[in-house]
Amino acid sequence: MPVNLKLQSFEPLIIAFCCNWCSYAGGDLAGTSRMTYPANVRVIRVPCSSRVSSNFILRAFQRGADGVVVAGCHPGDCHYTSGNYFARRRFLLLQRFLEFLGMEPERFQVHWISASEGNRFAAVMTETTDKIRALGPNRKLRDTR
Amino acid sequence: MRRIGVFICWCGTNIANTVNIEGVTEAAGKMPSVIYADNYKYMCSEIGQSMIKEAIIKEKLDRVVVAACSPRMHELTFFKTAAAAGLNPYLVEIANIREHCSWVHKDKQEATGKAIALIRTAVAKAARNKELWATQIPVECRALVIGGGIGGIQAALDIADAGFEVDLVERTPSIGGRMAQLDKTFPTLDCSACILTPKMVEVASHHNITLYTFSEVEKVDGFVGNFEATIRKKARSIDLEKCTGCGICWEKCPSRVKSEFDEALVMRKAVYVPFPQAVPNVPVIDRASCRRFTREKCGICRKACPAGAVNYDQEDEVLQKKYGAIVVATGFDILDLDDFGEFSYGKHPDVLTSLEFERLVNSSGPTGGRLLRPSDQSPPKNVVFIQCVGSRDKSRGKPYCSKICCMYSAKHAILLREKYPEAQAYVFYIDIRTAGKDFEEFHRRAVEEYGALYLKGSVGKVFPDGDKLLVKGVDSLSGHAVEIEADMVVLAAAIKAKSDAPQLARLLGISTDTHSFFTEAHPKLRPVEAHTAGIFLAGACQGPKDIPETVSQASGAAAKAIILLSKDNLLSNPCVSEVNESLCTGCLSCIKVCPYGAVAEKTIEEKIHGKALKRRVAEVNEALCQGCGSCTVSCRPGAVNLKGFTNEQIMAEVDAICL
Amino acid sequence: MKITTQSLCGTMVKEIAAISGENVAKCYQCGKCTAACPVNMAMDILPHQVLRFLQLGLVEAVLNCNTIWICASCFTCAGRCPRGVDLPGVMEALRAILLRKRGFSRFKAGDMPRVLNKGMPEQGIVSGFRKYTK
Amino acid sequence: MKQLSEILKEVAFGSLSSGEAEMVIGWQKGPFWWQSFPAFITDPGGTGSLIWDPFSVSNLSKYLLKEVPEKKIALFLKGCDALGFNQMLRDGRVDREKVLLFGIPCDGLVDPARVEAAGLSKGLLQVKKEQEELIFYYKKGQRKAPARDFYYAKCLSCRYPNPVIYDQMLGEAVPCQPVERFADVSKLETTPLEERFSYWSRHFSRCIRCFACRNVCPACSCRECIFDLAEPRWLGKANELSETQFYHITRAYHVAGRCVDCGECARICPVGIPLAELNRKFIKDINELYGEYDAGADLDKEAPLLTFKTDDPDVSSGS
Repeated sequence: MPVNLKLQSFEPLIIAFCCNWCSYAGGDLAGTSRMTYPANVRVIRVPCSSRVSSNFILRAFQRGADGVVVAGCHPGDCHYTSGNYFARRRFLLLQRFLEFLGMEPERFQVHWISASEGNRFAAVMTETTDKIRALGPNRKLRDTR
Repeated sequence: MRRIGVFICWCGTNIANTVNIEGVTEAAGKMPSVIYADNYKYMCSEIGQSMIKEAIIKEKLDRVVVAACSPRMHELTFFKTAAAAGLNPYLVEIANIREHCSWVHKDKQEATGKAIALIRTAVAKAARNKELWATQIPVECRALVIGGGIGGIQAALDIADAGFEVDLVERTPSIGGRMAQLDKTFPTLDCSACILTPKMVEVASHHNITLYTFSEVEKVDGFVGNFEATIRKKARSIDLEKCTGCGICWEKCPSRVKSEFDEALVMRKAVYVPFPQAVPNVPVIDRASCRRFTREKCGICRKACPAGAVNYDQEDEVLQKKYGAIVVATGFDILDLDDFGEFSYGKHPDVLTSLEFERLVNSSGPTGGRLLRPSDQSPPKNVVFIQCVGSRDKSRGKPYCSKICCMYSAKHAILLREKYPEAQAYVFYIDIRTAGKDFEEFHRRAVEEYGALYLKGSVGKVFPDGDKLLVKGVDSLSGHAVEIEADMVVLAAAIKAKSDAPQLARLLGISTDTHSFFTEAHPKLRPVEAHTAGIFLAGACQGPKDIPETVSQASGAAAKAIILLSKDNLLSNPCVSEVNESLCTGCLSCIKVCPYGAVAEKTIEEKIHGKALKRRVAEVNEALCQGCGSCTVSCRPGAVNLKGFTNEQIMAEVDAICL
Repeated sequence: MKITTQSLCGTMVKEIAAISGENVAKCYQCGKCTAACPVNMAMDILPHQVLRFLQLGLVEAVLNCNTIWICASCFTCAGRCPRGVDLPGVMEALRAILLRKRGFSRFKAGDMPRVLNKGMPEQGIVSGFRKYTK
Repeated sequence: MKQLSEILKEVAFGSLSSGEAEMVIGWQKGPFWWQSFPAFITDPGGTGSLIWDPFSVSNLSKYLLKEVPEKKIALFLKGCDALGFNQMLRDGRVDREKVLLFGIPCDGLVDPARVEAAGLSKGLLQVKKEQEELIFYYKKGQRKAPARDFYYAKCLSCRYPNPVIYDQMLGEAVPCQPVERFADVSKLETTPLEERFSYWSRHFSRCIRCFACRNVCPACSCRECIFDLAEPRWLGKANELSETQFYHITRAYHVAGRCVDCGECARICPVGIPLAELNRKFIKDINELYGEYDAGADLDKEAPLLTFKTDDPDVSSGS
């Protein structure tokens, strides 16, 4: 099979860690509003963006995710007051570090999506899928066995 | 090997139209540990729930996965279903195949594939779910109200009327607070004392309220339902029981100091009641200015007291009491005007703050209610009121609006005219804000009926000019700079938080904003609760407020406290953090990131090489933990784990979702 | 500009209030009158400013402006005023003071042919005289 | 340096014989010129074997974790060791009351590899430092060379040559003349993404997962490392690049905001992975994003990952 054909048929796997109070609810709203976004996105529900450990993100890449999104409440709106402020520091550093190791920065994204932003949820997921589809499959931190 | 049952909901056509239910059921049946998979049109219906219950019993299911709508929708429903069949509810997992799948995807094949992945993920997590039990925390059925102004009074009365014991702690010798200093209240112009005093008396006589005046809260430990407070009852030097409030002591007292209650406009004695309607109507000896204490001379009041109530040897009393709920109603201060030299405040006796003006028009005030200029005791003819002195001022004052000044300035303009029909009020304003019931009408009355001249603009300088004050300002509406020869200038100084609010916040474990006002748990939906469970806020300690707002917030805070106190036990959210002590290194990073102060340090003893050794570890207070999980990520060895969202569970989800 | 009790409640101020029957303090300077005025482009002081000047007791400034003469008494301002201020009545009072008290005439009978428009109804001519002359 | 070596013996003897300490941890010479091993001495008579020479590179404070914490231990700290000690103190891993610290000012230590690379190692018996020079002793004769030419890279960029914590300082403070420490990180940051990835893959694929980098690190002081846990099993045992990547990313991430930049990880690595560059990437980013922070030295500041500001820079969303 020619290489470009293979690329065309590539569908990325995107794992989204969503905080229960804002972003997961935003995803619910995208659903109740019948918006559409690619089925490539699969959501794992966590209480807060500050519950997302770098271990989970690395593990997702290892197990075949082509992109990972962490979504939380907008800074200042955290259900737990300050969780996303800590998350913001943790993930900014992680993102820059992964890029330092040669990972495309698009593959690990952080977004703030409120419970009322169903449209934003759908838009973020669509854009992310498009971007990562264009990047092609991730092999960089992936378990090649 | 687990025995997991998977129940797939069609949600009518909502799921079934885009997800191949049969295909998904078949795939689910083959997932690891799944021994039963079925589907139904409406899983949340009576029949659907019975299906689950029967299967739990018949198939001896030990975990249940329901693939249906969002867990935010029906998680509780299915928790109850499982519990009814004898299964711990926390063994149930929901796969969201509606909002996150069938409703957002069009292609049936794709949606079906994703639904299977989501169910596989839920199954993987469920396999690692553990039984969790909400713990019962007993509630101490007593409330502590800090602050005896109108907010604290209202909260205390409401809680007491609901049948709970309340301790009301007030720092000054009498309750009443700011409202007791006021003359009339807007927009009805009823007399402040007339509506406040009956409430003060009610507090004093209420069988459920214990009043601690001249007292301060020194320490608060514990958590929701179980606070333990240390209260210092400062030595009053007057026996509360013996004193009859006859007043002979302060008549005879030779020491005079400026009266705090009268905003230092007059002098009071060293033994004093702050104002005639004080509750309790028992004086205190201000030891800082009493000759007995400063020079070890005098003793006149003791000799004079017919009841023998004066006791110079009285000592501070420290109480330890337990409370289930705390209402904080500590009120506000007004901005120090040292930085606003252009108004000549402090340099000319006829330049006053609004609070001082309030005392001057008050019939129990220093002039007996006859508004007279402090400089020469003459009635003022032209009075200039300047609003936003320090409010909405980012550079020298506070950036926020103090909210009450527009209204009380209108009130002052009216009161001025009522006292002296020939007098003229001038009000410099930036904007007029009269959002409140009957507020705009009140303000218009001041303008139209009482002839107050409102000038949109600021005052640049107030020049003392003979026995007058020359006010230089602008009327930006006409574009004219204006000059007014005034007899009196009244400054609407900004409201600010109590200067020791940050200390109280630390003591209580609640947060303050950048201006030291206490922060509510949610600005819209939880406006009377502090971030710390069991602590509620009332009045201007949370932000500038008028009396009606303070009273409503106080009643709101009281209602929240009553809800809490009316429970014998509190059920805690079982999805809280726990510490694996054997893994805990004791670095205590978790304490730093916890927004609730729910993690603490503790020392444990361990046997190492046959020796008992002490070591510090972290400990989670389950009553305080809200389950955000920030601590789990700060913990490098993974010693802190969040029940319901453990590292193992989320890892299993990641592994399964990526398959 | 010095503001005093006298300037605020001078005889002229009282007179204007007496003639117009209007309390200018009712105006809160929203500017609706000016915004609604069909001839505001020709005025040197805008209608809401007329009221503001009166609130401040600046009667002379108002008596010397062209606004009171440009005003067509169309009553749009009064119809739309949220405070129910009868601004045309105030304008009329100002004109009346000038015309009656000070013998001022906006124009004389001799000016008529110059300004007369062929299509102008007779009623207009008459009311123009009534409005602008002694 | 000879003089300092003598002082060191004296204070060790003194603290053991006075009972001030029950054990002294110091350095002892091994059979070869480049070997200076940690020594654990409980008998005052044994203190004569203690040395301080250009190879006394091991950070002795990490050994405190292995010893019974009830014992009062005296140990010697260089500038870099002191920072690490402070970090362990902050992590609650050592009891300040139970240790007696002798500070040693140190302007740099000798990397045996550089001696070898300079062709000076053949027949070498002993290396001594005198003033700014190294003296290489052979069977026949000796040679001299400027000491700084042989220092570890980490010593050349050292910013804290004098201990920031001690009970007693031995010797005079030495001047600090660090070279720019972020040069390599900055250079890597500007290389193309794919080149960077292959650079690190080349290094990581040589990793034998001996965990020496972790074991030597004063910020890696967990009682049980997550990589050693059976459940959850974060790290597999297979020789698989993604597992190695997981290890190195996580190791560096765990010391982010805590790494004292002592460079021990890179020094100890048997296959020469430039591990310090990983740590320094975090240090550089933290300094840029959240303000300068020196773990182990800035004791009054909160660790950058354990605090926040509401106006912190946002995480770029990749768009």
